[in-house]
Amino acid sequence: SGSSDEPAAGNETSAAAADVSIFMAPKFTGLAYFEVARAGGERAGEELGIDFQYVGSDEPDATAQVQTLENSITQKPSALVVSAIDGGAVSPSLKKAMDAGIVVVTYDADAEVDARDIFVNQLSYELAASTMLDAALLNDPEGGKIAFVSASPTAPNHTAHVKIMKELIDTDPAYSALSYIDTVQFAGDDEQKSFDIAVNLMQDPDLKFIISSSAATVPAAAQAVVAQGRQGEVYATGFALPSSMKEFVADGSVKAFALWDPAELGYVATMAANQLVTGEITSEEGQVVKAGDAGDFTVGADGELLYDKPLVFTAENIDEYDF
Amino acid sequence: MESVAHEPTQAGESPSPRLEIRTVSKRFDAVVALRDVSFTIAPGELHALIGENGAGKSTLVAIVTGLQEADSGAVLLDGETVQFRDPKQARRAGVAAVYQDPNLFPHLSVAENIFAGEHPTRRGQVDKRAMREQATSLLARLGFDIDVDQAVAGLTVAEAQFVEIARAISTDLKILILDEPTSALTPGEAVRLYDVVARLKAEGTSIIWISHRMEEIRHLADTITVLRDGQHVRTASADDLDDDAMIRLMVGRSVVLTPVPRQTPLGPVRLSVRNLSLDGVFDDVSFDVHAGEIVGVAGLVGSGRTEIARAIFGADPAGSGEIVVDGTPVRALSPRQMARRGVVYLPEDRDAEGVISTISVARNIALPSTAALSTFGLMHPSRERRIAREQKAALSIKAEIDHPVSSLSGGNRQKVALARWLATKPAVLLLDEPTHGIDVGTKAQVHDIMRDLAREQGLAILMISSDLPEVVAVSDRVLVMARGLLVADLDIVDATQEAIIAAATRSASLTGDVA
Amino acid sequence: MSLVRLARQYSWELLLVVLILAAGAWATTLSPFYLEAAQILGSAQYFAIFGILAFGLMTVVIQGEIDISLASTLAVGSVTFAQLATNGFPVVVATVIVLALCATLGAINGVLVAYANLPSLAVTLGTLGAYRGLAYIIGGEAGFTGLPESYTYLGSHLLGIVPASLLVFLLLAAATAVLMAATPFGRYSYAIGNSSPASAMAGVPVKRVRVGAYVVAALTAGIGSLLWIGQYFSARADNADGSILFILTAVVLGGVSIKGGKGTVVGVLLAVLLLGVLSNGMGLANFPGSSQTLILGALLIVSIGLPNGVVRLRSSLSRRQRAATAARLVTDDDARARSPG
Amino acid sequence: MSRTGSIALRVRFLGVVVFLLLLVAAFALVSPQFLTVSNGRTILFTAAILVVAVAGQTIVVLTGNLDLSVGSIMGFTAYVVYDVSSGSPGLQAAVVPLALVVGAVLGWLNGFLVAVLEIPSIVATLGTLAVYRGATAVYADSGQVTSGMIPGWVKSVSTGTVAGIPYYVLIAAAVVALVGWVLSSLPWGRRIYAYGSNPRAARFFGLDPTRIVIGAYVAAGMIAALAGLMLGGQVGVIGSLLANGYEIQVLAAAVIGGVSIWGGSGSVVGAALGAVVLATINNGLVQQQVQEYYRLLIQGVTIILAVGVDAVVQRRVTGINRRRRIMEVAK
Ligand SMILES: Nc1ncnc2c1ncn2[C@@H]1O[C@H](COP(=O)(O)OP(=O)(O)OP(=O)(O)O)[C@@H](O)[C@H]1O
Ligand SMILES: Nc1ncnc2c1ncn2[C@@H]1O[C@H](COP(=O)(O)OP(=O)(O)OP(=O)(O)O)[C@@H](O)[C@H]1O
Ligand SMILES: [Mg+2]
Ligand SMILES: [Mg+2]
Repeated sequence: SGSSDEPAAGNETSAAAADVSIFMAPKFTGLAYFEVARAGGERAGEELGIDFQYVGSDEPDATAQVQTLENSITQKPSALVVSAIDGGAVSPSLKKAMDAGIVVVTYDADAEVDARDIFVNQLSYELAASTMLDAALLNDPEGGKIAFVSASPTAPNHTAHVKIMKELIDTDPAYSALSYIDTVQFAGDDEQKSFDIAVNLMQDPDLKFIISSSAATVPAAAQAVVAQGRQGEVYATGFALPSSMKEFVADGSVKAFALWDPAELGYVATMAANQLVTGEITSEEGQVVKAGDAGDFTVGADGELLYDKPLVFTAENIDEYDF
Repeated sequence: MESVAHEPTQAGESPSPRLEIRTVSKRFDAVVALRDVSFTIAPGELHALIGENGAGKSTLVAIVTGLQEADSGAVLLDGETVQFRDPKQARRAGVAAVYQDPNLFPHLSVAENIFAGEHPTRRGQVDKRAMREQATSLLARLGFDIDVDQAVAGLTVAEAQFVEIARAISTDLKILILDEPTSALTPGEAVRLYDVVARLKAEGTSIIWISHRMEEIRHLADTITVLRDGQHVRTASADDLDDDAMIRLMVGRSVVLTPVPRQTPLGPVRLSVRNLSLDGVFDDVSFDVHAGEIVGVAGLVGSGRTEIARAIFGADPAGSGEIVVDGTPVRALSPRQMARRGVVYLPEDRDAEGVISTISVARNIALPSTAALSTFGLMHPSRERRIAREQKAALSIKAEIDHPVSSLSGGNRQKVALARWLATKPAVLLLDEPTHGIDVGTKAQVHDIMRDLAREQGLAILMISSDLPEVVAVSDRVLVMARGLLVADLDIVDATQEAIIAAATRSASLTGDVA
Repeated sequence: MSLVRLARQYSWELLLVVLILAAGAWATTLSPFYLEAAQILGSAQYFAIFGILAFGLMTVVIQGEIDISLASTLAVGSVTFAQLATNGFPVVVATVIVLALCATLGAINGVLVAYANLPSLAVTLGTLGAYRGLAYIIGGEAGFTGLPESYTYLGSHLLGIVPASLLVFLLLAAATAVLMAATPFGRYSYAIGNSSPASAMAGVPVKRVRVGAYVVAALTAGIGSLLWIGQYFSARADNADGSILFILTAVVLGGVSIKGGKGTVVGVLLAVLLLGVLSNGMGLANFPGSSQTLILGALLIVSIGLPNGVVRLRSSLSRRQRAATAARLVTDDDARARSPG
Repeated sequence: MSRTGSIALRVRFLGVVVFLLLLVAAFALVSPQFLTVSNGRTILFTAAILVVAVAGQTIVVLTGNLDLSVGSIMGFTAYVVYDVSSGSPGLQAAVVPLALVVGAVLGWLNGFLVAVLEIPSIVATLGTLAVYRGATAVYADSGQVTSGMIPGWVKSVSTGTVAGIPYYVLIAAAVVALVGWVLSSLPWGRRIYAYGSNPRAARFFGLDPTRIVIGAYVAAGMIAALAGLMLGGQVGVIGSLLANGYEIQVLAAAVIGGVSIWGGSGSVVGAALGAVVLATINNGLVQQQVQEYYRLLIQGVTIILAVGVDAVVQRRVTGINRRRRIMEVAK
């Protein structure tokens, strides 16, 4: 992308690791998922001996994130690692950062393509969709009717996931046992709303699965299943932190759900940012990011780096994870 | 703190006073409300407390009942110093007051208003039955039969006043203080209150009675104390003071309401009201007011006088009927439109509706003229202030025009309320109790202003007043209303106080025929 | 003498100036990046939109009412503007349509409050949701990005180092100041805020003026939405969701009485600056978001509560003192009251 | 001998009931499974926590004030109490008293700001909304309380039923009954109504405004804390944003339930029905598979309709009142 020749300008001063500073900005602070990713970023920072800062507002609001970014740009860090709460709204600020010679890496949720150097994508939308459907079938191989719950109509990844899941069910014979309710409900990453929506959805006697890409929604929906005494009849699944789901897996009300390792995602994103800063790589297709024990990753088209390590959690493996 | 001493009391002179006010002083910033006031009240005595507006009467009530604290001095009840924390504590000690402004809870029932703060309880719960029964019997004692379960919001001012009185007499009393209790009552209702007071007196309760009504004081009082500018002027037996003496003591000069015969003939009809009706409020009211004429409207409180004025002014939805101003029929849609046609109204409740108390005198005076004072959407502050200064001079308002109206005395606030309308050069003035709660000195001034407006400037004035001497002294003609009907139209030569009362009450007993 | 009175009349504004200076000094010590004109101006533009809405909300609050639906109105404006842009409307036409639409939404609030006599908090609680829903219906789920340059001019243009949005903000501050201080609308607004029945009795067109305030407020939201598009190059139905709390904070901190009748544009302007300086400084020092929330909340409480607290404390102290020495001092007090002064 | 005051209240209250019935009828027409016992239970179940929260809010609103910090109190209490108690079985048994203490303290601070420092309640609780939320986040330090940290008995209460009725519904009913009884039958409750009806008159009656207002906020804080515990137990995972923005729902329920924003009138049962109305709308729309943003629209319009009906009823009542008076005099 546009800034491929710019890191050179910023690089002259960043020969020593101590001069490198990387700011990580989640969508907003206080959400467990991002805190786990932060831990990964911090680990990378320590390994590299660089300055790592975690910045953000506790308001789930695009304007708040823009102010965070603007304040960050003023401090001229070497790189920004950002999960965009609103890809459109934060892109002007990210472009401004790139113009100022700051490396921009997005993770978890992308901004516009020309507003960042690299997007570390946890999971391609296709893989995310099929992983969630697979997890659903692990809960009950006989299939059944699905209700989708997203965070908001404006969350691009959630919207894409749902769209692809619908397509897969419609076209892929592997998922022919599944059907879905066309209307998507929105719970705004809010536990209480998720719970209420799940309870109301369960009034449909044919409902088998509640699937959500929101890590706040899945445990609340699982709790709703328990509250309604519908264990074994309805399953809440999708993406969630294992720590929030252990109970349900233990009592069998959820048999499988998915995620990736957010800590490692944060780690990889921070590593990629550092290597862009030091000039080891550019954002060109084919470049390889060496992310320590997480492995090597190749930059794809449009600066997209696919992390693509889905984890499916079941009773067998859930105790191996501590996030 | 509280006194528990009980001694046998008898009406008349008693060596040991029931209540003693001893060198009480109270100051509000620069204003000295009370200065070294001392006097005593004997058991079973009706003690009238009089003085001009702002003399400090209500402040004294507030201090005695624990609403405010004196800066210095002491209050002694049965010989012991008392300093009540709040009115509730005062009531427990046998001192209760009906304050000047009504203080009730509009959403709550009559019964609850009487007992709020001191509900009868049974096993910790409010005993609603007992409350209802006691409330009913208290009101019955006052000769009032209203449903104690209804919300106070629906009551008339007079009814509300009786609820307050019922509340005050709901405990065994040593002293009952009534601060202008009859200002909102009709003569008939006032008489009922006189009876109650007489009965309480006979039971040994001392009464402090505050009023601006001379005839009432002459009729009731055993002893009279006069305050002036926060200072005690004199305490004397009622027999020793005649009206003139009282007024002289209050204002330092003698003021009498005397009619001023008109010199000029009446002009053409400026306001003509035909068959005005509002369902359930007033019915088929017709009258004319000429240029240069002051028409008094008398009647019992609640007879619909204020409602008619408000309907003409467009403040309340009008019913059916016709209003003609200077020959042009108009529909009273809103105060704004009526004001534009030259009909203006000075409301009964001056502080709630007559002025905007937190903004300055100048802006208050200019408010109805705002549109005229602006060009291309911008105000002209200099013209605004000029108008204010003109009116201040014309009505001799004692205040800086930049000060908020809230810092003015009652009489001056009333003048500001009037000044705003005069600045718009109106044709018809509707005045609702224009001198309510105003002291005699200012009252006479207001009367002079009214005469001047009518006779010199040709305004048509409709004056609603419950003060019969005033009605008789100021009006050229008197309309009498009773329960929504116009029952008499008396020329001033026939309009004696007796004739007016007769008209107002006679028709009240004939209501069956009409309804 | 008149200086003292002026100082007393504008004591709140003076306090805010002092607070701003203090906050600026604090920000300077917090971060080496703070004290730089371009930085300060650049960060200020992100308060411009909410500042503008604060002026609008102020006109409503001075009349003793409230409008918590403003942020939703802004969202309707931004998605409509973007929708029109996508459909190739000329920017001028689109601007007029957006402002007209926002004014209509404001008028609906105003009519419900003024003519139907409904409590404004409840009405705008309703339209807060209803207008947000409308924004989704107009803007669709995903929203808009990549808007043509002509549409983003107002929010993104720089005049030297001064962002155009900041100029719009100052311009609107001046316009609102004139509106409130020197027009019949302003005179009427303060009167209504003090007492609407008394204003009606004085021939003030209360209902129309009320509706006017809601329209003015909604227009500021409309202008805010035009700036929004320029600043964020995108429009979504959830734009500015939840920001009404911040806007209300600015209005209240600016010395506008929530009960109506009191408040100045200068006060609100200063409050916006204060909030801007504080969050800019804390942001540059990478304070965690939750601490910032905590500090701004505490600032609101302390600045509004402290003056009352001091008065309460002083009066209770003096009362206690008086009570303790009452008996002995009766005569002394009298002497003092008598002495000329 | 008509009793206009109580009639007014009853009519207002009936307004909510009628509205709820209309709503139910409308949904029942379009959806066969709406009008079932199990769905009715579901609606009550999803309403339960809001019912509890709005019961507390009602007390404050009756005094003519507001508590915007209700969601923050819920979140703070749920997070802190469950987090603190997670280690110790003794504390786990005592989460309710613990929460009540926390709620009382937070509510007291609100009351102190409003009654003693005389900050308008909307401003004061706007401030504490931020402060309590910020404090939760600072305390949580990016962590979360997971299902395993919540006492088992709480979880079983949150899911349990007796005779087919969820415990939560019973708790909500008990809270409403208790608050309703306190407000209508205890002197303290009557003082709340009196104060809210005319705060200026209160001191003439020896009612101490400070104590009344602080008392109302303390009670509301304690009830909010209980609602927070219930919510935490229900959703199982508690982050620092739990119940963020809940104040809007609570206010909406109170307004729909006919509690006058300006104080002095309204009932806790009405407010609870307001919460049920909201739950019914959510339930019906989710089942009808109506898109989320129509829900915003419909809820908004409902609120306006509710206050509209309220205003009309009230005007009617005062109209009748006035005429009756005149007629009585004429008789
Ligand atoms: N709370 C207050 N703050 C400031 N000044 C006050 C206050 N209360 C009374 N005053 C002033 O104290 C003086 C005495 O007022 P007070 O109400 O006792 O008079 P009053 O004799 O009852 O008059 P009126 O006949 O009008 O009722 C007046 O100058 C009044 O303006
Ligand atoms: N609430 C108040 N705060 C401060 N000053 C007040 C207040 N009320 C009245 N005053 C002042 O107290 C003074 C005395 O009031 P008072 O009622 O005695 O006036 P007045 O000259 O008798 O007027 P009028 O006879 O026309 O009513 C006035 O100067 C008035 O401005
Ligand atoms: Mg006087
Ligand atoms: Mg008085």
